[in-house]
Amino acid sequence: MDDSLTNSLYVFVLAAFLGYQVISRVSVLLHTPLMSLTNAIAAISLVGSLILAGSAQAPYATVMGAVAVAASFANVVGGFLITDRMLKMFKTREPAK
Amino acid sequence: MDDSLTNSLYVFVLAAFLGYQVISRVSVLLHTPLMSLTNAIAAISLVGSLILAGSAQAPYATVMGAVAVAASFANVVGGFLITDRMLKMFKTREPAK
Amino acid sequence: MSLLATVAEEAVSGRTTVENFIDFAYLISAIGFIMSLKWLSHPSTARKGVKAGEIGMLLAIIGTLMKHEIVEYRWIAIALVIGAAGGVPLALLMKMTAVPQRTAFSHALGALAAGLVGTAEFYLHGDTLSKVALTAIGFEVVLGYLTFTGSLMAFGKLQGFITGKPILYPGQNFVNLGIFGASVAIAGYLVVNPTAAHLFPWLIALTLVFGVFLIIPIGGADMPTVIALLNGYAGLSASAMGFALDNKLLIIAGALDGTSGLILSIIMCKAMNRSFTNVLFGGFGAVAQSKSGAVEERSVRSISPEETAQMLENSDSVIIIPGYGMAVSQAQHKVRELYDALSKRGVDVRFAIHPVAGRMPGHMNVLLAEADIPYDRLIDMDEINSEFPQTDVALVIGANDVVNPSARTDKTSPIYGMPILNADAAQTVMVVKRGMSAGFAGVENDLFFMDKTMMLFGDAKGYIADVVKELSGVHAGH
Amino acid sequence: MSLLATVAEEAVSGRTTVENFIDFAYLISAIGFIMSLKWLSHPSTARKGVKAGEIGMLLAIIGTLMKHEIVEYRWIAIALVIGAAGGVPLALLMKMTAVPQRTAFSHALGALAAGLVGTAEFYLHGDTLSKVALTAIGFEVVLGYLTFTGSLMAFGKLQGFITGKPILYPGQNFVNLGIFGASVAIAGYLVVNPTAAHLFPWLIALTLVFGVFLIIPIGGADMPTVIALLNGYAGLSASAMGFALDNKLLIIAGALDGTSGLILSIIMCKAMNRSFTNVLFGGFGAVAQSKSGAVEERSVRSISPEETAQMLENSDSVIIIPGYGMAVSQAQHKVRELYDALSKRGVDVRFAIHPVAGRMPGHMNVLLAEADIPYDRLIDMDEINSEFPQTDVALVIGANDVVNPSARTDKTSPIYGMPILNADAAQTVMVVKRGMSAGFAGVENDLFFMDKTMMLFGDAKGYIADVVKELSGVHAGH
Ligand SMILES: NC(=O)c1ccc[n+]([C@@H]2O[C@H](COP(=O)([O-])OP(=O)(O)OC[C@H]3O[C@@H](n4cnc5c(N)ncnc54)[C@H](OP(=O)(O)O)[C@@H]3O)[C@@H](O)[C@H]2O)c1
Ligand SMILES: NC(=O)c1ccc[n+]([C@@H]2O[C@H](COP(=O)([O-])OP(=O)(O)OC[C@H]3O[C@@H](n4cnc5c(N)ncnc54)[C@H](OP(=O)(O)O)[C@@H]3O)[C@@H](O)[C@H]2O)c1
Repeated sequence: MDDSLTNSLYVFVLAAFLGYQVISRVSVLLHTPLMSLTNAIAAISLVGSLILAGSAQAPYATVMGAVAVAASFANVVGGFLITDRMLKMFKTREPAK
Repeated sequence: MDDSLTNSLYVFVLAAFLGYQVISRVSVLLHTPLMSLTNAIAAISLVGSLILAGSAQAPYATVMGAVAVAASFANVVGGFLITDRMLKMFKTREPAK
Repeated sequence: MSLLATVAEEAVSGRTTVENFIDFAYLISAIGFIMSLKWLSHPSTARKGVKAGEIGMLLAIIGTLMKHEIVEYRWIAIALVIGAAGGVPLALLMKMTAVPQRTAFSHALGALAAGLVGTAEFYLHGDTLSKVALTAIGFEVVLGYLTFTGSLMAFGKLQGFITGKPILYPGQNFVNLGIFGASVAIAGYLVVNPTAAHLFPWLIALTLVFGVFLIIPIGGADMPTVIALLNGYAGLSASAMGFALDNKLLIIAGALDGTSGLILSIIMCKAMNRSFTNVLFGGFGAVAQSKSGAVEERSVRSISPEETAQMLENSDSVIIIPGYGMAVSQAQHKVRELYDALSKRGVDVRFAIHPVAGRMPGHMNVLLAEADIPYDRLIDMDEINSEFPQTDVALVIGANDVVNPSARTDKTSPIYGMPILNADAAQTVMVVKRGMSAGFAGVENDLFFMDKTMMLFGDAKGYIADVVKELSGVHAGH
Repeated sequence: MSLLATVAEEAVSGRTTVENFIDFAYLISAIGFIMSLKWLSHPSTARKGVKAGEIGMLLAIIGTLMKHEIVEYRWIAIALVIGAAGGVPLALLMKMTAVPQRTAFSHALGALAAGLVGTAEFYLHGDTLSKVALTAIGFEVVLGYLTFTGSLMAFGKLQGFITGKPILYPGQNFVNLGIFGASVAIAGYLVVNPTAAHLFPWLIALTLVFGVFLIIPIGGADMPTVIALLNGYAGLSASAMGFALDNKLLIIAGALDGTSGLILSIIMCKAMNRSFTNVLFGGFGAVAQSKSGAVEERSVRSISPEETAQMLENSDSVIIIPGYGMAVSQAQHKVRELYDALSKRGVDVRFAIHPVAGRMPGHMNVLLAEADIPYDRLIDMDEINSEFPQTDVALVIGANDVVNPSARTDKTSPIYGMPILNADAAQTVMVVKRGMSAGFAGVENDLFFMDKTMMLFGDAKGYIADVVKELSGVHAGH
């Protein structure tokens, strides 16, 4: 267990607890948007993909990185857009006609 | 901003959010015990006090450390005990007589 | 003061202002994701939540692009364009009923990215990395690749490319466990002996195969639960990437996603009154098709759209119970018209939402919201169940299991113990469905045979359309 | 696998198994504290929460004592014994009504510890520490010492050692701001020039003085809010210690405590419909005493314990509204007897709990729980307010502001906008208090002058005891 592992573990444990607290408060009404939003957030693996694709370490690595960037960026874009599209549908009052 | 500061900031921010989530769920019924429990938890400064009192760096430091240990340990003991004492009083059903 | 200290520090620690900026951007980004999920808790703040998430992601991207490791932007630019070109239509052209498939597909993409990054990292630096980083890469690669093929399988089952029926054979769990054990063993060996790189392709292959085998025995209808679980795995693999790259932002975002997936799948299991193991190894859907044969013998009462319209019109209160059938026939807009027509006549119309009606958590809410039905008319099960006895008509549209009273009474039923909507307590029950076939759980429903129940046979969309026409005075014959 | 990696690592990184154990103990300890607060959210799990916190603290202590820096255990042992000897009686012999004072006193102790550790750290290593660590020590010392004297002042005011009246003089805010500004400036200067150690005593002195001056203008009755805030400061100073020592456990525990204090003081301010600035600079209690002069002229109806007993006995439903007066006269056990006597006669008795009744958040709950009243009989304001119109008797025991209808109607009242218990909506209102003096906010209460209100003059404990005697047939004259 080196120092960086200890730090990472603290961050992970805290984030997991926080996730539990925050997500268990999401009303059932919004569980489908929740799935697509977390899907978009999990596309944070884009960060690792960008570093791989841009660091020119080896041609094969750049290609793998580029594929990873495309795949995770599709999730970022798609995830946020569809979540917003769904949420736009939720309204309290009758829409004016 | 060195690495250890960054790590500490992450931990602090996450813990503060988590604290907010957890504590805002505590029912009004238990706000007084909450105050004494967090009081006991804040006595974690005992950790720093112990290191100071035990590391024999200078006589004045040892004395200050020992005072700090006594002060924060009083809080640890007192805080947990009184919280438990209060909580023991909360009962759902009529006690058998 | 702290800023001063920071600047003073720079000279000493050798960190540049850019690096400090990146650290800062990542921290704000993490806060953005947290706020995003926090605000999603209520419809009134939910869209602000999406904004917070977008800002978080934008900061993460900007911060990363400023890193000094990144020297070559060409491939990144191309890949981003391709990604956007794929992501936009996936979001905007998709029908709302296809949300489960879309989610499965995008988990596959995300997991693939994690797997690829882990693989490249291993080949590039495997021999110099610490054991901790190697362990993290092991988690990342295993979770990534198994989620990749697993999600593709789930996608295939939901989209109908692969049979939705569970495929079962003797010794299946043994085979699966064996494959998984082998891939974990290789991963462990590689951590200790990172120079044995020739084993890495085996690790990838076994894990990919395991992902497929994992999904084969699970019925198509259990896919939503599995998708939530795979969502969790994708998050954990992003977290593992964070451990490997020592990047806190990845750890946090991944952990948030991981817990979300886990919580949702637990909620679904609970609402279906089933255990995790039952979902993962049960082959639940296999029984489904077989049981519904002997049903037709008992008699039911069936009425026409005209009669339905009349009865609805003359009632004071109606509770509509939508289910999977409303989703597949895309009847939500017609239901909206029915709601309008009845409301105009002074009938009090509400919707009873069962947590696992349909095939996704919150499925009915999204569909009805799509049809512009105000969400304060959608009432949760716990709240509305006491209202049925005072209600004139419970109108069940394409729902079945969620109104099956045997869940309350029949201990032998596979859905025994699942909380249900008490439609049977209403004065009159009407059920729109195409025939007498069973629902997801494959069990017969006594509700249909009650004296006060009318069956309204037909496709949900068509039938409701007919009722609406009746109500607006334009008769079908015209 | 991960364990293997860990052991393998050890040889490389030079970390010993003991150090790994300490890291691990600290992590579990942090989890213990989190679970502790999580379990506190409900009475049924709350005591488990205390256990979790104790285990967390025990692990923290064990882990720390194993650190290689600690070479000398004698003084530690002595200090621990003294601490325990002080802490136990402070917890077990204290009356429940003295909880606010106790809390204030223990904040003073905790803050003193933080201040001392920061001070020693500065004198020992100030010249070699990084700017970050120095900044953290600055926060720790300033927050620590100001909380120390501030809490002692709060303790003094609550215990009656110092006048509870706010002490105000012209230019007060200016003076306070000046002192605070000076101490922050010195702290900042020391971060940049840590060799100027001769300034450190000035920092300490100024901060100690600031703590005193901060509390002087605040009325004794506002102390609970201030105590919650000081609780938050104590937590933040522990967090700052964590930044200085690079100890995550301290950061987490401190942050949890810091948010708790902040949240509680915000809740209290909201429930009193006042702002933070109003509490901290308002001198609120100053107005309190002056206004209650002109009251006695209007007439009230007063009845005897006998009549009270009769009326209560003949009613179907009673809601008891306890307030500060019940706390000071320690009447909770007598109230319990009244509850028993009435319940035995078939009267439905409930308790209406206002969030800021008394002088501590949750004050009434603790007192009534102490008297063994089941907590499902204690109903929150929001829930019970709609019940008053159907209630025969609202029995107000030593409460005043929390039932003052002018909070709803009179825009000029200092408590306008504060949510109140609608005692005035009950069929009959009875108010137990000693005389006509005003409550904490110092405003007249129209409730006492309503036609349906009876005043029951007397000390709460004595009066309720008389009523109970009447009810049990043992008349006062015997
Ligand atoms: N929501 C989730 O997250 C989730 C996840 C996994 C599993 N599940 C399970 O899914 C089930 C959901 O219950 P449910 O009541 O919503 O659905 P259900 O029990 O699956 O029943 C759906 C009914 O709709 C009818 N139907 C199908 N197509 C139709 C059409 N075009 N028009 C009219 N009716 C049509 C079917 O009968 P006909 O064929 O006779 O028309 C069927 O009986 C539960 O058992 C739940 O455990 C839910
Ligand atoms: N709970 C908190 O956290 C908190 C914190 C800060 C401030 N506050 C404030 O405190 C107030 C609480 O309201 P409250 O209604 O509980 O109390 P209150 O408004 O302060 O009134 C208490 C009443 O009890 C009577 N009393 C005092 N001693 C008594 C005795 N021995 N026997 C019988 N009656 C006695 C007093 O009248 P007599 O002198 O005529 O007997 C007084 O009118 C609110 O204004 C709130 O904003 C609360």
